[in-house]
Amino acid sequence: MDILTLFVVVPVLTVVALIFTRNLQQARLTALTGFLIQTAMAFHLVWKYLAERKAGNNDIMLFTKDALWFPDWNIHYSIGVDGISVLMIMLTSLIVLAGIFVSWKVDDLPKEFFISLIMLASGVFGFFISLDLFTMFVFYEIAVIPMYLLIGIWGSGPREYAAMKLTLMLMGASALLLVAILGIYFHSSADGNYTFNILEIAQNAHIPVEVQKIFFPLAFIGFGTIGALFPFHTWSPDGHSSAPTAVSMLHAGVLMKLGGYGIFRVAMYLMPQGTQFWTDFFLILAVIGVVYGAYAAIQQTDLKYINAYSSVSHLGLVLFALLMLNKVAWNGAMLQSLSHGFITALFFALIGMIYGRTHTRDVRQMRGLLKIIPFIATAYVIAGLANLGLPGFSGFVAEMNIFMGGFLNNDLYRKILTVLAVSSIVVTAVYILRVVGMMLMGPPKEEHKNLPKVFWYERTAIYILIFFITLIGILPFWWLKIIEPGVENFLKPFI
Amino acid sequence: MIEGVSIQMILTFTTLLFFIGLYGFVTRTNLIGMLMSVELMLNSEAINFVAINMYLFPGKLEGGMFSLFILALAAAETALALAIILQVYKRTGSVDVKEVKELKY
Amino acid sequence: MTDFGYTLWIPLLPLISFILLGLFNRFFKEPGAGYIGMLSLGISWLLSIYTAWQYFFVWGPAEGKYEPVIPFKMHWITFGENLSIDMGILIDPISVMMIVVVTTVSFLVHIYSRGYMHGDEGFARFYAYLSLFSFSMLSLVLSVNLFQIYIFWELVGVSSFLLIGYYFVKPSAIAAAKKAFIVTRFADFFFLVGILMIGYYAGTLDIETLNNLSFIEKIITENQGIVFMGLSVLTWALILIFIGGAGKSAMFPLHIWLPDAMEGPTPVSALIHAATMVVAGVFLVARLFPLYYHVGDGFALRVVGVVGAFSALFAAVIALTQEDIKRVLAYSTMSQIGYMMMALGVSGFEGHEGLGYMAGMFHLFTHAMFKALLFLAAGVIIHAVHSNLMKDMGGLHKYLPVTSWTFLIAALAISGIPPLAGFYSKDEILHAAFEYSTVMWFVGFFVAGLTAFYMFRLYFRIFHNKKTEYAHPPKEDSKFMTAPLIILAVLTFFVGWVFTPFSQYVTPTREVFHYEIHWTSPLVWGSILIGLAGIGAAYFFYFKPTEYPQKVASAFGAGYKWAKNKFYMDELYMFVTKRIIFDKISRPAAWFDRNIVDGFMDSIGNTTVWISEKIKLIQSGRMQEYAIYFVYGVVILILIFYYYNY
Amino acid sequence: MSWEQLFSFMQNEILIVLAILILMMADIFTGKEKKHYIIHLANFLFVVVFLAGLNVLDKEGTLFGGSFKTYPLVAFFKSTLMAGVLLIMLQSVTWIKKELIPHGFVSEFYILMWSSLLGLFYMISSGDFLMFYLGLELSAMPVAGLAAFEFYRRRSSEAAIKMVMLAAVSSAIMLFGISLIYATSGSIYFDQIQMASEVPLLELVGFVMLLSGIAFKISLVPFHFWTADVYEGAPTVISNYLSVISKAAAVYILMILLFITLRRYEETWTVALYILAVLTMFVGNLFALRQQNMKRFLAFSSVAQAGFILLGVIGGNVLGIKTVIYFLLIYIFSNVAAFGVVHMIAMHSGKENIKDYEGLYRTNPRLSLLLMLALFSLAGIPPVAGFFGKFFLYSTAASKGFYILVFIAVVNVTISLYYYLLPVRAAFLRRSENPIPHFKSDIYSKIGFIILALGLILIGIYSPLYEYIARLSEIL
Repeated sequence: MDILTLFVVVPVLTVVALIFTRNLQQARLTALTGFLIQTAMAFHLVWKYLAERKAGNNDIMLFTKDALWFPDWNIHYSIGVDGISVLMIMLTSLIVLAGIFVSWKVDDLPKEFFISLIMLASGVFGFFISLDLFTMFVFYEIAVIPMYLLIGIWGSGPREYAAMKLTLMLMGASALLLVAILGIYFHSSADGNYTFNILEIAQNAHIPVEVQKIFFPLAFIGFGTIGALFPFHTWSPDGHSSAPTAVSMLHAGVLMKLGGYGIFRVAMYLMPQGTQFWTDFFLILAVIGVVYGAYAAIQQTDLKYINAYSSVSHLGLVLFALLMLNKVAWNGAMLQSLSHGFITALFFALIGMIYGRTHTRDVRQMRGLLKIIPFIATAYVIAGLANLGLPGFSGFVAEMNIFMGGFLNNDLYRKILTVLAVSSIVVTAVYILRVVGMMLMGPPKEEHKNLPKVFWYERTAIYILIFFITLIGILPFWWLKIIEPGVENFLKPFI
Repeated sequence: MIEGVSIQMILTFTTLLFFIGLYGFVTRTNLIGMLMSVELMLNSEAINFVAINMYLFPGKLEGGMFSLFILALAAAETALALAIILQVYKRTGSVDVKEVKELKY
Repeated sequence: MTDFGYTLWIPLLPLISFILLGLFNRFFKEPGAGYIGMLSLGISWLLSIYTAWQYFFVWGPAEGKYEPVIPFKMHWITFGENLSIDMGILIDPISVMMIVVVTTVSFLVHIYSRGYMHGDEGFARFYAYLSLFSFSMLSLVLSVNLFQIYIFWELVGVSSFLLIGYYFVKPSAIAAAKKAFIVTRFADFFFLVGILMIGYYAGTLDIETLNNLSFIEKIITENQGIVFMGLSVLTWALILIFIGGAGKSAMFPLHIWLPDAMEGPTPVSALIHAATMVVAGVFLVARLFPLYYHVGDGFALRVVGVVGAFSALFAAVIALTQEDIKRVLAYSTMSQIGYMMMALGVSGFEGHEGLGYMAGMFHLFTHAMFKALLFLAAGVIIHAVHSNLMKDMGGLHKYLPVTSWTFLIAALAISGIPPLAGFYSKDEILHAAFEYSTVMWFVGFFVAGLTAFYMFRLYFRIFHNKKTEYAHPPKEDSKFMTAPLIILAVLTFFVGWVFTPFSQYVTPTREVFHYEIHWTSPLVWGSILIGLAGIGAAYFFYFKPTEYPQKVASAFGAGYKWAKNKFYMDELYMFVTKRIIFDKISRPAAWFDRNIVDGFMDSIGNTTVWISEKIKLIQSGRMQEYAIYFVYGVVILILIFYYYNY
Repeated sequence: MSWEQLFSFMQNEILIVLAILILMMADIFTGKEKKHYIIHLANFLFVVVFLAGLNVLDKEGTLFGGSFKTYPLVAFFKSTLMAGVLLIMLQSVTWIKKELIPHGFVSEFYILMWSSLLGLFYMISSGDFLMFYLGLELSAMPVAGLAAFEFYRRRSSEAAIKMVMLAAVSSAIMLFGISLIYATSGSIYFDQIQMASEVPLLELVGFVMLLSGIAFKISLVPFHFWTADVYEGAPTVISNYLSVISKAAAVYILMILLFITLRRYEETWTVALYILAVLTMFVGNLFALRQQNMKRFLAFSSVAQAGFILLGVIGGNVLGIKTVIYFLLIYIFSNVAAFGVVHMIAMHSGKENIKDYEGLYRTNPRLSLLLMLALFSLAGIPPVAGFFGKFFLYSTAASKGFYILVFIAVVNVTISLYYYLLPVRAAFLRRSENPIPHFKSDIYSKIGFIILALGLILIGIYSPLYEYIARLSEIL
């Protein structure tokens, strides 16, 4: 079996193994084993990818594999990766791994929890390796649905409402996406030999401009909704706040990246003229998302809401960068996807740990946690600093690429929007420091004096995430080297 | 072929019969009355088929055969419907159509 | 040619110390952590001194000009052909001067903290932060790339945040830390936009390229047409960059964080908020001085000068009225930095015209010494008295003799009394200002007087004035604390005339020129006299407890009240942030999101359910109605068919 | 027409009749206490019929001068329907044991159901309107009888009377339409009607009436009103049968009529189907939205599903046929599974409301999982089969350029997802003070459920099945 298919097969096997587990202990060990293998495979993939590129392989996609699935519709199981997907796969493995550590103590239906979590992950993996629109869509939806159960069963607060809202909004968006995919498919070639294969469609470049103008916004909004595009982001605050920790991590960390990734891979690559026609409009939405998300975050009192809005703001930057249509900005978008993945996963992990101890997520109810649980609190400060774009952490390099990319456009319109987007860094500082000041600093509360210290599995999760946040922050050029060929290839239709 | 009666007249008649049946179906309150109305409609079609066969396509048999089958099925239908009406009567104590609206919305 | 490769270790050593102390925080107990910090900074300091000696004396100016050296440089992020973020080390006169300043003060502060922070539970953490700051600050001043400056700019900002909020249990410290970070972050936003503009319009961020005269010429002509409000984009970019610098250097109106930053431990105030980080803005302008001078006929530079002069005056006036000794020093710092900015603003470029620049840099150098000294002395006092307020002090001269004497030296220096350090630099600034415009000179002159007055107000009220009864007799109990005071006092005493003329080392063009103080000039005498006058007035008012201060204060009435309340700047900011940003933007945004955007999404669902509820009556359960609908359906279909076929 | 032809072309029908006869005989010779042996016998017989049916998949030919046609596609479809009936029969064992045996009848159930199936077979194999009409009536009347099977319950009688009366009116209206078509074309054979060239108004009226008659069976809006009432009142097994088997057959014949006989009106019926599809989807979904009773809920869901099916029909060619048949296959599995779970729960606990399902997963995990799979399949969520079926339906509509229709459909999928998640929510997310207690299904149901679960997962992913249908569908 080829190394990419394994990314779908191993989770499925893990799920099968999980079915036979009897208790929490077995379930988590099985899940952990499965994902350790998965993570090892992810690193192996990165390594092989680098080796392949070094050997002079300049294909758009590497390790491609193609099997006819539904000949009648020319649907293939077609897979392949470039640097971007490789990194996304790595991100996913690491976050799920961290998520498994964080959910070490799921007491209710542990087996089912891990099964859903890993199902979700396999959907995400499948999405990242797919080159065929149909397969991609299938995996996308596979990734969305376990979410309902994960939030609904193991969530907190108005979990049923949140789960329902999230599912419906995402499925509604995928409805748009579906129409767009069909639109692309039925215009994909001149001779009636329609195809779902992304590379072939792009090569044919046959979709008429008028058609692109119609279907680009559908695809953009379809993917944009999961990428928290304003005003279709409202599922995310409710969804994140109700979801259990590992799910928030995975969702904000990985699933929301599907949006930007999909826009990059599908909407823009296949419909370049449509992109150019609509980019001005969607830029406004993206910038509104960036600024408005940040401002809305200032007022929140629930930690998860703060981070949900922060995600709206930061993922707005991804969309913003993608719409800038140049290499620097796109590099930034990809880095931001990675960086936000790690940072926000770290955030949600920490929030989960804090919530598990204090049983509240209201920042006004907590004080002086730095004194009581110094490790977690310090990690929270680090996450906060990374989130507000402090150099040395991943957020900074990503944002700087995005801002610079945005500014490198010739027209004033984009420059002004860039400046507006840059202004969000100040607001980000405000809401991050507000939380740090209110919750972590100050004299500790009496009733919180005896909270348990950090456990080893929590510590492991935190270390994994922080390590990668700093790694990206300190060695951006290494990561950019992996990202760049992909970006360049996908930028070709625009040059 | 009946002398002095054109196909139009017959069709007009059967159409009238059909709509009378339909009207009866929606206005009767008695289940058996409704059943009779349905029979009326079916009969109008039976006449229809025979007449069309006779007047328009005299060389063929289909219409006539069709009407025979219609009659047979109408009988079967009536039997079944009556049996069920009987059951309704047993359960509700009446054959009024207003009694059978428990399942709704 | 000398190999400056070892200079890489100057910032790296503190970094190593930070990583050690940060990651393995738990394993380091009190003295160990301190010694690691001291050791790394000590080596850095030696290396810096060695570098300076190598650069200025061994290597020396070639044909009257110092050549820059770039011993190390790498592309960190590449944006385009010439446009990239580089990490590297640029050795040139001002960076060498800066590393000397930074390592010296930092090293002394590391030593001092060993005594000051004695017994604090976060001892290792404190040293970790100090190391982080030293690393960032050193990297900042050694930057080869404008973006590198920005990167370390942010890092010094965050170290400042961490150190101000070091006593994180204290609400006022938290508030001050947040304020410092957010205000500087706000300024950094402009800085970043400025960098982006430079990046786009100049096409490179490399400092050496940017300061190249022919390159400047080229970009000016290239971007001539792009004008906004009568100023070219490059001018705007420089103004934006200066706003960034102003934020960090606490220039009006972005100064409000600095006084509050005094909530941090006093060694921190000495290091960050007096000697090094706050002058980063000055350094930034100096770094890009050729650009500032040439672009747009120096308009941006004029802005720098005016803002500097105003801030100097503004802060001096406030300093007159403050009661908290650290706040007096903070306002004094702000005032002195304003001075430096003014010096840069009035400076020319070639040869002797570069006097202002040279003077500004010199003042930065000397100011670092005496202001650090003042703060460290203040630290001793606070340590001894356990209070920041002057009303709790008085007559400390006999309890804290070393402190008293060193404080006096520093006070004299800042007042511009020869032959102490401050005199030379201040005099040169006034000289340059006079050549530029009389108004500027007068502001500087007046501020010099005010400075002398408030410094000696401070000195007299702390060490003389009334005899206060102390619960515990104050004493200087740690050698670690007094030793740095003495060293700094010595430095304060000597650096002035040792390094005069400073134009041998630092000039805008890196070409040395000779400058001498004209002892006969009325300007020199004027500045000495105004200093003495200030000291005299302070003696008159404060040497003994008198009624005069009260009377004068009431005579100024509203003016005094305004100055005492810092001209209500804090309240204004509070109004803007709380009333406008929080209440008028953020809250509506959050409300809008929950109710309008989300409400709309919810209402889609609710409407569907509502419709579903409304149409349920159709399914009435009456089969006759069903038949009627059936017929309707047939009729409508027939109509549709009819319409489409006929 | 030789005997061999008769036996091979009509093998399914003849075997069913034989099976019916055998069952009748057996019923006579079994005593009242041994009635449950009939169950085994019936299941055995039907399995035999089903397996034998697989043997004649490749036969092609006509009987009775074109009245009866068989070809691989229809043979396959018959097997599909038989598979569906078999699955329903497996589920019905519990019901028969619990409700029918005490009242002394067993074989009647099988006989009536098979007769109805026989009617459907004749209907889909028909080559003329007479055979079509006979098949239709033969399929409808036994079901009305079945609906009244729980004669001791008032609702069962109500369902039956509604069904029989409305079916009678509908077939009367349809018949009137057929007579008009006969009047204008002079033939009742599908092939010959197709030849006629001009389009008189009368024929259009006739056609609409015909269409509405079939629409009644498929339960398209506004001809669907009987659906929910009958499904709710009738025994669950019968609702199940009505919702899948009889609906699927009606869809099949609708396609044959539209694509072959009424090809001339393609533009017109496209518009009509467009409108019907939109109405059906919306009305079905909006009504399903607030249902509390699971059976009624599934009834409206199956109304909505009919709307989706029209998306494929509107494709109007080979593409339409293959996607629709593929979807029908999946739909049979999904709906039979959903009804099966509802049925099983109703049998063991007497509870039918969504609220009663709260906490179901914790007591009956496997049943809940099957319910979830079935509902997700109905909603069209991968990797369950329903997604593939629906996706191809959309593609078919999109291939004709009906993007807006596809859009409306996917919006409706979102609405439908909401209500499909309600039972899932009850079963998985909620906990209850007194959940439905754990119970064990009998062996027949278990086999049925396992087949259903496997089918739901595999039919979609296993593409050769689709390719097989596609190959068979090249009949146009």
